[in-house]
Amino acid sequence: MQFKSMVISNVEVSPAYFRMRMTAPPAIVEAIPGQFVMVRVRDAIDPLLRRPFGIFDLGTFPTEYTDCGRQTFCEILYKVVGKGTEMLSSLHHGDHLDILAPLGKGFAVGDPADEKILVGGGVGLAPLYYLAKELAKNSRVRLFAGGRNKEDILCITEFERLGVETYVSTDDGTLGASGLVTEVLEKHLAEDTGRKSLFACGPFPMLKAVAGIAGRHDLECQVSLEAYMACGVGACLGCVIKGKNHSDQTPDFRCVCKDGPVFFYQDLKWD
Amino acid sequence: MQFKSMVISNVEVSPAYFRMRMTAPPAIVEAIPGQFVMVRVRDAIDPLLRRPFGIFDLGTFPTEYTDCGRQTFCEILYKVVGKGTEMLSSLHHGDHLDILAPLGKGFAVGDPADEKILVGGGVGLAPLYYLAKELAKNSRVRLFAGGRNKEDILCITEFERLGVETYVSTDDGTLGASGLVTEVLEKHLAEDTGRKSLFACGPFPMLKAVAGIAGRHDLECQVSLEAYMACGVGACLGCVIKGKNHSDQTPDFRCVCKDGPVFFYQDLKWD
Amino acid sequence: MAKPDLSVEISGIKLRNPVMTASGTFGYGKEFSDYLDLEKIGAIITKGLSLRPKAGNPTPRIVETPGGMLNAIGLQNVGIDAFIGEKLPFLRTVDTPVIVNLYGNTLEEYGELAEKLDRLPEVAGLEVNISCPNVKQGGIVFGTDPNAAAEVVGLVRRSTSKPLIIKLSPNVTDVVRMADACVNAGADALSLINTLTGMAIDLQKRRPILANITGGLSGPAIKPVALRMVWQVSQAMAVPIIGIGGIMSATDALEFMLAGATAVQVGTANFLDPSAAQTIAAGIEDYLAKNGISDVKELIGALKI
Amino acid sequence: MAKPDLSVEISGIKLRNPVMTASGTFGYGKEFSDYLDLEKIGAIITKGLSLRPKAGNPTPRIVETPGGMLNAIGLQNVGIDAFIGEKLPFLRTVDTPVIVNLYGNTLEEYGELAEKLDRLPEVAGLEVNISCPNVKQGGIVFGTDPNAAAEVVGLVRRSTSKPLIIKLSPNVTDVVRMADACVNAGADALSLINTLTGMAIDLQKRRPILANITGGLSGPAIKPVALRMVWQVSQAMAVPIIGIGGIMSATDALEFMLAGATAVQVGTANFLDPSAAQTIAAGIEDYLAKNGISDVKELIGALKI
Ligand SMILES: Cc1cc2nc3c(=O)[nH]c(=O)nc-3n(C[C@H](O)[C@H](O)[C@H](O)COP(=O)(O)OP(=O)(O)OC[C@H]3O[C@@H](n4cnc5c(N)ncnc54)[C@H](O)[C@@H]3O)c2cc1C
Ligand SMILES: Cc1cc2nc3c(=O)[nH]c(=O)nc-3n(C[C@H](O)[C@H](O)[C@H](O)COP(=O)(O)OP(=O)(O)OC[C@H]3O[C@@H](n4cnc5c(N)ncnc54)[C@H](O)[C@@H]3O)c2cc1C
Ligand SMILES: Cc1cc2nc3c(=O)[nH]c(=O)nc-3n(C[C@H](O)[C@H](O)[C@H](O)COP(=O)(O)O)c2cc1C
Ligand SMILES: Cc1cc2nc3c(=O)[nH]c(=O)nc-3n(C[C@H](O)[C@H](O)[C@H](O)COP(=O)(O)O)c2cc1C
Ligand code: FES
Ligand code: FES
Repeated sequence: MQFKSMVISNVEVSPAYFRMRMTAPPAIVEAIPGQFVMVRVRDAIDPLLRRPFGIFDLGTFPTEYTDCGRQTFCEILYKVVGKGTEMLSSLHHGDHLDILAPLGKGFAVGDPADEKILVGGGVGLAPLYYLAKELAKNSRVRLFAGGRNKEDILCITEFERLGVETYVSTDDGTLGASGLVTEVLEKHLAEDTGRKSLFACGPFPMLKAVAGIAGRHDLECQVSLEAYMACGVGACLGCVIKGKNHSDQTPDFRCVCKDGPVFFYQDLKWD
Repeated sequence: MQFKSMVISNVEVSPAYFRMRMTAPPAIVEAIPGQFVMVRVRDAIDPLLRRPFGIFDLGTFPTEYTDCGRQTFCEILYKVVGKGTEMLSSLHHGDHLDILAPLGKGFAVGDPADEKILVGGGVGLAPLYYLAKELAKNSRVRLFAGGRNKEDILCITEFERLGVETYVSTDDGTLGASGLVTEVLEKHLAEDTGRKSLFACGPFPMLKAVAGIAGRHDLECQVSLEAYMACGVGACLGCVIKGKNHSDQTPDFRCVCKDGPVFFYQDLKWD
Repeated sequence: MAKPDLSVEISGIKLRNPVMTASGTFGYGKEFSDYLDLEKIGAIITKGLSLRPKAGNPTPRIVETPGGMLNAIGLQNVGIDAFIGEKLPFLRTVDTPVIVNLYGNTLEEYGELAEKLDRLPEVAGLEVNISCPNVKQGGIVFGTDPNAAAEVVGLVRRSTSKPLIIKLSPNVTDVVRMADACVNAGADALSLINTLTGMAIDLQKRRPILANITGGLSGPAIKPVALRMVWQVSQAMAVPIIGIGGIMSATDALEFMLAGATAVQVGTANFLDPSAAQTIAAGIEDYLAKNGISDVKELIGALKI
Repeated sequence: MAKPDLSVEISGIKLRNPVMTASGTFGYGKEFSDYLDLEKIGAIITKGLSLRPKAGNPTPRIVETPGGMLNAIGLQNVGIDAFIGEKLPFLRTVDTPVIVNLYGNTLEEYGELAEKLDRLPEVAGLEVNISCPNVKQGGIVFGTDPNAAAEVVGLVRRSTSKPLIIKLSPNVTDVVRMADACVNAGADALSLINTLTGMAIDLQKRRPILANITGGLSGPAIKPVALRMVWQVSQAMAVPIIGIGGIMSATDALEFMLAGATAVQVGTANFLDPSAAQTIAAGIEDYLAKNGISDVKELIGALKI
């Protein structure tokens, strides 16, 4: 759906990382973890295109505290990396946005008996919070959160409040274990061989490493990808990624916006 | 000069008319009435070009009430007519602007013994307030303010506080006399034949009528013009207007931005 | 006042209003059906179709530029058979003319494709892309050489009796010459413009941003060029013109009509606002009503010089 | 690290840094002297000069468009005699190379003007505008036909021994062919691009906004087209190129250099920020220092494909 939204709050949770809460119509609660929103930052041509962000959280204000009935909202967690996110970060309570949501295919929850392993790299953590909230209702959930340094480690307390066991690592060792999140994950898997499935979001090299791990350990694994997007609805073919059957002779392109952003790792070509 | 400025206040003084006060360096006090500023509304490419506005007022905060020393400021009075002014109107205290000021040639004060007749059409009133402030120090000043309807009549009390005698007229008679400001002016001049000089700012047809009146009554008369501008400093030749000697064979173009915006009416070609 | 008449006709294709969706920016219509009422727009122009499925270019395929975007999709498409099997059934359910945008890698492919499309009753007309700057095998040559263009147009003309629209490239010295060649070879109408060829560079990586190096520039940035070309062609000859390029609002659309366009296409705007085409059509109606204009056709070419 | 070397050379004109100001957007330098230090930029290119004073077009002459602007100044200028009498004296006091942009209404005028400029020691080089889209008597023909261009260039070449830069129009099918013709006829360097021809319309008045109907599109909107053309020409031949079109920042400038430009010109950006040229030059220095690049010349044509 397309809707007008009002910024409720927009808080810097770590240097250059913001968490923004905005109003959304009640139907937003049907969004599946892993789905995303496309935000039109300004009603002007600069920036021109919408910017995609994972859904970090959803909710409804309790009626006791507002006069406006049950106001639903959604949240994004974003990193300021360029013009669009810079402009977003300067918005205040009461400013307006135009939103498309929920878009794409989210995570499949899978067998509740499986332990759920979430792997987030940097701001890739964003869609994993809403996912953790859903998964934690029926399953045991662990989070492996990695970043380059301690500033990239976000909202760990929020995950812990859900009962999620968290494992933090940073490339430079400024917080948690020192090293890549995938190294920490691999170590954990070597020790704990129970049934589990993986859910990963982060930079492409990390996802590729996670897919490799899933393959070696024969685990179910879903990854959430990023791509430059224009339409967000599968029309422009700007955001495609190679599907498992892709070759120059037999093209098999998938739209990250529509067929994804979440894919089972086996469905993609990882070269 | 070029300077960064902070919005101090931005108030709607009449429907679609805003008065904005912004910080300026101390040198701004050297600006001559009739000079203008070019405002970069946003540090983005939409809108692309700066927007020109007359200087409505200048001043310095009294040191007793601030901790920041003697903060100088300038003010503009503007009408929301399109994209740039729309965006300006949404700015708040604390927002930033980039300003070029003071630009162009202002009004020549002339002989203090002359009575000063100010003629403003709509938002053309803007530069006349700062002018009236200066003129009222040494001369008798009258203001003829016209508009299409009562919403277009701005800040009359402010002029009266300076001791200016005001004559209001509207096309539809919703405030003051009914009819064109130039008709009211003409009537006044028929009755009062003392030495006087004219200072006019408003839409081109009004200025043309004022120039005609000045010619018939043989009065000194300065008009402040508008034109689409790009550079504001006489370089792009976008804002030119025909000078008195202009013909296709002997081009005589003047830059509104640099040779004006204020001209003695005889220096221009009024066809 | 009675409701203004928004209908226009392009070489026999009757449109309820002049607002169509531009090829490649609106998929096959269905992708946008959650966001607007497909029966409130003038026509749907489908993604550039080829004889066989086509993979398109490697990624990145798109990048934002100041006031516009570059794309180098490389005409990825499902091919005519899948189009008939998978896309047409939905389009058949929508009561809005469907115009198929097509291209060939060779002269023969253009003809063969046009023949196949000619047999489909759901297809209201053909829009032939001779202007796509991304495919080296043909597009660029047909679109910038009047003789080559005339050859394609002539062949397609002989292969179909459906209304034939030729989509022109702006990357030419003299668009009127191209227009003239196409009309003489049998085009019923002209769409202009396609994208301007452009490039974007990543300073830090020292690489072109698009995998294809260059791409097609679309969006508001190109509107002045598009308006100029529509006006030039409309001044030079009497052929129905479909104006395209940076149309974001009803005002933009009406400017193209004043310049001589009978209808318009909305492209990049669909990405900013998936309901753009409907909003623009409604805005045109509003404008006519507010200004006491009873028929949008009064505005076609009504520019005063 | 030592201060990076920003100097470049265009056919013998030594520039302290690669940032020049584009003709027509910077007057005769003096207009901007309150806003920047004219001795901190690479070169000043003066407003298009003709043999006799020229009135230019009626107004409106400029209008903002999405991400850009149209201008139809019509080459209003003071003429060579007033240039020598009124403008050169100031420029003589500035220790920065002055390149004179010139145009003629006829072939002969180009030659005569070049001869006169050849005699002025203050003039470091000539930039010949064969691409202005606003003057019907000549500009447009010379700029879009390779033979006509070669003729002008050849004549000017014989009329001056100063460095000869030819400024190309983007309104052509094949910019490389134009570039080739100019270089073969004796051009030392090429400036590209001039403005794209465009148009803007006032819906309510049903009139073109510019009195001249069409005008030249400049600003960020055209940057992708400019980058593409610089890259195409730099791939095709070994001639110093000056990149122009929508440069607003040091990043933009460096992208043009990666694409093959030896230097750049800043045009429309001067209107947004009268100190733009100096800011961009300083930004280039910063970039080099931060990235450990000792010489800006390393970046020329360093794009990896
Ligand atoms: C499905 C999806 C979900 C996303 N979820 C989040 C999220 O929850 N939080 C978050 O902070 N970011 C998220 N992103 C990335 C986010 O969309 C980009 O960071 C944002 O669009 C950058 O906009 P900008 O204008 O600030 O940067 P720009 O100025 O456009 O570009 C700055 C740099 O950011 C990178 N970039 C730009 N656009 C994208 C893009 N679409 N995908 C990947 N990289 C890009 C490029 O490397 C570019 O050099 C998501 C992207 C996708 C596709
Ligand atoms: C020297 C000078 C002093 C001015 N002083 C004032 C002032 O004190 N207060 C005030 O409200 N306005 C003033 N103006 C006019 C003001 O600059 C324009 O109203 C403003 O630039 C419009 O910007 P916009 O983006 O809102 O409108 P746009 O969206 O750019 O255009 C909307 C409409 O406004 C008109 N317009 C746009 N730019 C100009 C312009 N430069 N000159 C005249 N008309 C224009 C056009 O008719 C256009 O159709 C002055 C103009 C000049 C040249
Ligand atoms: C992502 C994208 C894909 C496109 N694909 C096609 C295509 O397949 N065939 C075609 O003729 N034009 C194609 N175009 C060009 C558009 O139809 C249109 O001519 C151009 O984008 C200019 O219009 P706009 O500025 O409104 O986008 C495409 C444009 C974009 C942005
Ligand atoms: C107002 C204006 C006047 C111009 N006059 C000239 C001129 O006299 N001669 C010329 O060769 N180019 C002229 N140009 C073109 C610029 O030099 C430059 O090539 C073009 O604007 C593209 O650069 P930009 O996008 O940085 O502005 C003019 C451009 C503008 C905007
Ligand atoms: S963003 Fe358009 S198809 Fe995915
Ligand atoms: S605005 Fe550029 S010369 Fe006046």
